[in-house]
Parts: sequence; structure tokens; C-alpha cells
Amino acid sequence: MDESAAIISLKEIYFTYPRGKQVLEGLDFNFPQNGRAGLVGPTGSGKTTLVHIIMGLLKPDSGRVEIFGSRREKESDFRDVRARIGFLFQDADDQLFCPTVAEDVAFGPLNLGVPKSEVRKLVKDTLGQLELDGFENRVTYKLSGGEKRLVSLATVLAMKPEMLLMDEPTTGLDDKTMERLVHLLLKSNLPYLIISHDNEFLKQTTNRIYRMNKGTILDQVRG
Amino acid sequence: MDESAAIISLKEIYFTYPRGKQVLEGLDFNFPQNGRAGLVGPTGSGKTTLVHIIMGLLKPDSGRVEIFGSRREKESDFRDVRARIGFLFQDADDQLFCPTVAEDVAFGPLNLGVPKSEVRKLVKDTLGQLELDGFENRVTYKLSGGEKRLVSLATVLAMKPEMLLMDEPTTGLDDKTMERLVHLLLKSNLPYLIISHDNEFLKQTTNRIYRMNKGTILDQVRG
Amino acid sequence: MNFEEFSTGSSFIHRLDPRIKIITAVLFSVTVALGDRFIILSAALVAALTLVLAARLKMMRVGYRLLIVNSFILLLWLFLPFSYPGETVFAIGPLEATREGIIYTLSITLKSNAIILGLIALLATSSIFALVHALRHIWVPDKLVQLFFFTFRYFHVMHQEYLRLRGAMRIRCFKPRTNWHTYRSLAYLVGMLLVRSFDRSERIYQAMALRGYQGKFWLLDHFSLRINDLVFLVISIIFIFALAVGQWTSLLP
Amino acid sequence: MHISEGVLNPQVLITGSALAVIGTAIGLKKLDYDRVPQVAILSATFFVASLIHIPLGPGSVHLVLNGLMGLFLGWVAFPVILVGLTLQAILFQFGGLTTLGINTLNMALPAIICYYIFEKSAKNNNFNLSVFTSFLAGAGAVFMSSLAVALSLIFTEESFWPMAKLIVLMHFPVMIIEGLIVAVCVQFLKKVRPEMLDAAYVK
Repeated sequence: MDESAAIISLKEIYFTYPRGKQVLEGLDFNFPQNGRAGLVGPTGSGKTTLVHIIMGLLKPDSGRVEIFGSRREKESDFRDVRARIGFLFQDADDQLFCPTVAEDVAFGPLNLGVPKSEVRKLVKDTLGQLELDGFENRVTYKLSGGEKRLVSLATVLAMKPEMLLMDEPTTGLDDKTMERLVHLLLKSNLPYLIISHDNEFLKQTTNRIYRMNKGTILDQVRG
Repeated sequence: MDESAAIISLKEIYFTYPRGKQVLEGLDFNFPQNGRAGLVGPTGSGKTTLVHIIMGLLKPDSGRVEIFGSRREKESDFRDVRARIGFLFQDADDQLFCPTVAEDVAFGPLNLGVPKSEVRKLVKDTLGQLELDGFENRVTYKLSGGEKRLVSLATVLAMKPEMLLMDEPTTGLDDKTMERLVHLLLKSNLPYLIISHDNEFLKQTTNRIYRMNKGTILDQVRG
Repeated sequence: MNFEEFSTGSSFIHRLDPRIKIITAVLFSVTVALGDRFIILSAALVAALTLVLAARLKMMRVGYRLLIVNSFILLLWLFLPFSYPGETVFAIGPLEATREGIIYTLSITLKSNAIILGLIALLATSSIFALVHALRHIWVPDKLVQLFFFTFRYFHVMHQEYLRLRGAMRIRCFKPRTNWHTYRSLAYLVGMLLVRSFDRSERIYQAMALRGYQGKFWLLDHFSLRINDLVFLVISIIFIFALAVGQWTSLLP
Repeated sequence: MHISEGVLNPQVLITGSALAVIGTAIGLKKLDYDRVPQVAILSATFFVASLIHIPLGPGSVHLVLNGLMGLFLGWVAFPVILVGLTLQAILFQFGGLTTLGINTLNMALPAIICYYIFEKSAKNNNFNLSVFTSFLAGAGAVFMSSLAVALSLIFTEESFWPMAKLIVLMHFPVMIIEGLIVAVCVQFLKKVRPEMLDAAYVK
């Protein structure tokens, strides 16, 4: 693959947790522009660690992290990354921390400096895009599991990301919400990388699978 | 099937969640003695609800629950059920709460009144049976996902159950732990019912599949 | 488990601006707590009861709440009438109940129930989230309001985790008794909940950082006072003022 | 350990509120904005834990856990306890609005005293020392709180004496249980997640 075309390019990444368990051992990873891929592997193989390194939530012991064509090292380098890559947590409850849906969706844009006057429209549009019209004043913690997942996707999309990273987005989803999620992903024109155990879901949404194994990645294109 | 030979016999079970969603609609289910079966169905079809009803963690709105030949209605009726059916939660983290492996494995037997002097040996034997020798003083919280799964199986086996119920036991397991689990199940002589999405795993461990659909069960024997 | 069982309803009290309800509840509670004249306390109790009725709450549930809260008051009845000095009315063995003691305990009972009913009618009829928004609009420090909000938000999440672990203990035949095994196991349960809350708080903090959190929580406006709110506020203030006048002047006999 | 509305006299209520405001202000000052979510989730967990019934003979008691809160939070225990009590007042009508100050003070002050006396030794690596002092922190905080409740009543009206004595006596078994639970809980955390004890919740 042409590395210059990669959104994310990791080289020789090593990472060890404070308690001494090494999880990444010289990992190389290139994520292409317009890629739509799944990331699979058993629990503890380092999938979550990897995406946390991409988002700058963990710092590798050594190795080179390049995202959107720039080298990323310091905390400040990642501010730009976080504004441009939307990250969906495994547990939507971790992501929804504002009282109402509208405030949660507005939180990111307001932090990015979008004026309050525009945010209201942005919130409405984003919710509309996910067919969550009228959810503005719903109380986040009272939403169902599926609704929480979609709203947390809305909080991320409201920041107008250029790419999505998702950690097990299908956990606990009923089939209907699952279908909606598949539909939304397919009609969006964003590249994305999805950590998932759900092969059926990956088959529908991605055209490439990366398999993690012993701290490295095996690339594996599916027809 | 001869109902008198059933370990579990459910009749006309209805169950509705507080939020108003009906998940079981007149479900009938007989689980035979020495059965080794899988329970499959789309997410949200009520599989977990069903096994929680069997264990007495949820009470059906109406219907008849008969387990080991006795009708079970009150909380106290289920105490005996819980001592005799070992239940493995979907998420091992929800099952393990003691600081060390030994204490977690000893918890069930101590509740059943096994004298302390015998518990130590029981813990050692159970761990040995799962090839977890020497795990006694390991901190459960720090185990890997696969190890946690095996330890939670140990906490259940230490209670000498007459049957196993497992909710998605393979989620996130690496291939090696998966093989170990298959091996352990096949060599045990316990009947079991496994909720799983993993057809490969079910093919190796079970000889009958129950399919849940719209709040009822279709029985389906595989050759 | 529904922790906000009175907050869903459509009575005019439910629809009042929570800022108005908070202000009224505080003024009412303080006035009644400081008062001691029977007629005033009785008027307050009647007013609070009227509000509860107007809120059309399930009276069985309100009664249940009162019962629990009055257990402390019941304890007072076992002691105060006998330990308060004054003129003896009746005696049980060596214990002599005094007129003054009975009056004092009765006044505490009236006060307590008036305020509790007031709280049920005014505060329990708003969702915590509405109250949080209201608090941010009045004099309460923002950091405290954030703490209040987050505590309630994650109370539900941690309560679910608690129920799951408790279910896992039940599945393994745990039956709490007065013994060391029980205490140790429950201590482990508390410890495990704390560990999980710690891990979760790290994840939430990360989620906030990823969305550009820089120490500021934003407030989108939700409230606009309506005529009903103002009418209610004016009537309540007049009523509470009347209570105060009755209490601290000699206008009433 | 709440005192209901309507029991205490104005002097006690006002003194309690004034001191609680000061304690809360100090606590909030020592709490960074960044730490609010972390402290709040801890406080939510304490709130959940206080709902657990602990069997005792034929009845049961609830955990108070203000000693444990003190070990973690120091002065931040003030705002955390204030928040907890406010929620209980709104959701269950335990305690009330005018008693928020005095009830907060009665629980938070013992927590802070425990913080200053026992924090270092409870987190010490010496097992026996840690067990002993965390037991004392758990039991001591409950004891001091029951004493504070008793004093609040007696300052209101001397006739509360017999009842005040009973309240302190009734809390003796609670003290023991609370001490045991806190001692085990601290050892649990030291073994399972020692980072948590080192975490800086407070400036």
C-alpha cells in the first residue's frame, strides 16, 4: 500500500502497561484513505490499546505515530487528531455525560469553538441525520441501550470528523438498531475502523479485516 | 420428548420488561436429561431473559417453571436450583468480585456450607481440573480475558453442579482458550445449555440447537 | 428501580419552572423549621398537603414515604413526652408524660411532616436533571452543581453494576447472615464497585478529553418563566410571608 | 444518620449550615474541575454502597462509609456528602433542606478528622498497621458522627438526653461492622488496584 496515502501510519510501535505486560511488540499499521476496515482479535490482544494510541490517550514506549500526514508526539499534537477522528467508546454510558441529549451533542462542537447560535442547528441536523429527531430534550441516562449508542454516535458526528474509530459498537444492540447502524455507516462517506467480535456486522460494513495477534497486525483483505 | 425426563420444563411463559417490551410470549421449553444444546437467536430475542428466568433472577409474568421435577415460584425455591445449576454470566467481570482466585472459587462452596477445611482442597482440585494449577493467589482483576473466563467456570464447577448454563462463553476468547473450553466441556459429563453466536463452537460442543424467535422457541435437532 | 417516582406527571405543579419550585421549597422549609406556633404549623401542613394533592401523586406511595421518614419521629414519641419537664398528664410505671412534652413532640411532628410533604410536592415532582439546570441558573457554585449532576448520572450506572454483581452472588447461593463470611464478602463487593468506578471514571475522563473538554461545562438555555410560574411564586411568597407574620407577631391569638 | 426536619432549633440549624458552607467551600477549592467526574463517580459508588443492607442479628444496618470517604477525599468529603444528602432529601425525603447543613457537618467533620489521623497509616504497606488503622477510621467516623448527632439534639433541648444516649449506643454495633468492612475494603483495594489509593482526588 502506498504509505503517503495513509490517514494513519504507525511504525514499530512498542507498548507495555505499567504493570509490566507488553501488549504491542513492534506493530506496523497503515490505514488507507477511504478505508473501511474491521479490527479483530481475542480479548487482551491489544486492539483497544492500539486505538487509544491513535487517539493519543496512551503514549507508546517507542515507535512513530503519523496521522493525517503529521508526526504526533506531544499531547498538543493530538488535539487536532481528536477533532478530526471521531471515537466511539465501547460503553455508551462512558460517552454520554451531559444531562440532555442536546447538551451532549453540543458538548464537542462548543469545545471546538462553534458559536452557540450555530450549535443549536448543528444539534438538530445531526440528530435528524441519525433519525433521532425530537430527541433534544430527552434525558440521556433514561435512553434504551440502542438509543444510547446512536446518540453517542451523534455526539461524535456533530464534531464533523474525517474518520471514525469504533470500539465494539454492536455490544448489546438489538437487531433493529444494528440494521440502522449498518445503514448509517454505509451511507456516510467517512472512512472507519471498527473493533468488533461480530463477524456478521463486519461483513456488512467493511471490506478489509486487520487481525491482531501477539502484539502485531496481520492485514487481510476480504474479497 | 418425554416431559417427565426433563431437567427444565417451562410452560406458557410470558415476560415483559418494566419499559413495556414483551420478550417472552407463551414460551414452552423442555430441556432433557443429559442434553447438550445450544440456544441461538437474534439479539434481543430473549435468550438471556430466558436463562435468567431459569435461575430465578427474573420472575415471569405468568407461566409454569419446573426444574428438577419441582415447581419453582418463590425466591426460596430457586436456592436449590442455583446450587444445582451452574450459571456462567456473559461477562466474567460481572461474576468475579473477590480479590484472589482462591477466594472467588471458595465463595460458592462456603455459601453451600462446605466446611472450611474441605474447601481448600476443593479449590485446588477444581483449579487443577481446569489446568489452572497455582492460580490460587493470583489477583482475579488482573487476569487476562481468557483466564477470567476459565476462573469463572471454576467458581461454578466448585459448587458441583448437575448442569451448566452458559451465556456467550466464547466472546473475546483467544483460540487456545477456546480449544481448552471445548475440551473441558466435552470431557465433563454434565448436561449443558449454551447461548452462543458462535456456530463453530456450538457444532463442536452440542448436538441440539434451540432457536429463539419472537419470544418462543423452535426445537431443532442436528444430526 | 425508579428513584424519581414522583417526577413523572402532568399536573400544573409538575410543569412549574424548577427554579420557582426550589425557591419556594427553601423559603417554606426555613419558615416552618423556625416556627413553633401550632396554628402556623397546622396551616403549613394543610398547605403542603394541598400541594401534594394538586400534584396528583400516588397517595399510597406518598404515605409509604411518610411512614419511613416518621420512624425517627416515632422514636421521639417514645422519649420526649417523658423526658421533657412539665406538668404530668399520665404515667406508665415510673415514666411520667408531661403536657409540655406532648405539645413539644406534637409540634415537631407537625413541622417535620409539613416540610416533608412540601419537599415531595415541590422538589420530588421535578426530575433531578431539571433541578440541576435550575441550580445552575441560581446562586449555587458551578463546581458543586457539576458534582451533583455527575453523582446522580453515574449513580444509575453504578447501581446497575451493583445489581449485576449482587445477582452473581445470589447465583452462587449467597445468603447474607450475621457472620464474618457475609461481612467480608460484602466488603469485597464494595471494594469491587470502587475499583470499577475508578476504571470507569478514567474512561469518562478520556471521553471528555476526546471531545475537547477544557474544564468547562456548557449550558443551553431551557427555561423561560411563564405567567403560571409567576402567579405561583407570588401566591407562595404571600402565603409564606403570612406564616411568618403569624409566627412572629401578635396578630394571631 | 440523618436528623429529620423540624427537630432542631434555629441556633443549631444556623450554626450547622454556616460551618457546612465553610467546609464545602474549602472542599470545592481543593477539588480541581478536572477531577469532578472522578470524584463524582466515587461519590455515586459510595451512595450505592450505602444502600446495601448489612445483616445484624434479626435486623440489618446500612453502611455510612464516611470514614472511607475521608481516607480518599479529605476535605472534598464535605461537598461529596452534601451532594449525597441533597440527593437523599430530594429522592427519598431522608433528612431535609434546612437540616442539610447540620447533617453534612455531622458526617463530614468525622471524615476529615479520620483523614488527618489515619490516611497515611491506613494506606501503609504494613498489613497489620493498615488493617488496624482502617478499622479505626471506619468505626471512629461512625462513632464521632453518632456523637455529633447526639450533641445536635442536646444543644436543641436538654430533654433529648435519654434519646441522645440511645442513639450513640445503637450505633456501637454499626461501628464495629463499619470498621470491619472498611478494613477489608482497604486491603482489597491495596491488593487489586493500589493505584486507586495513590490517586490524587484532592489538590
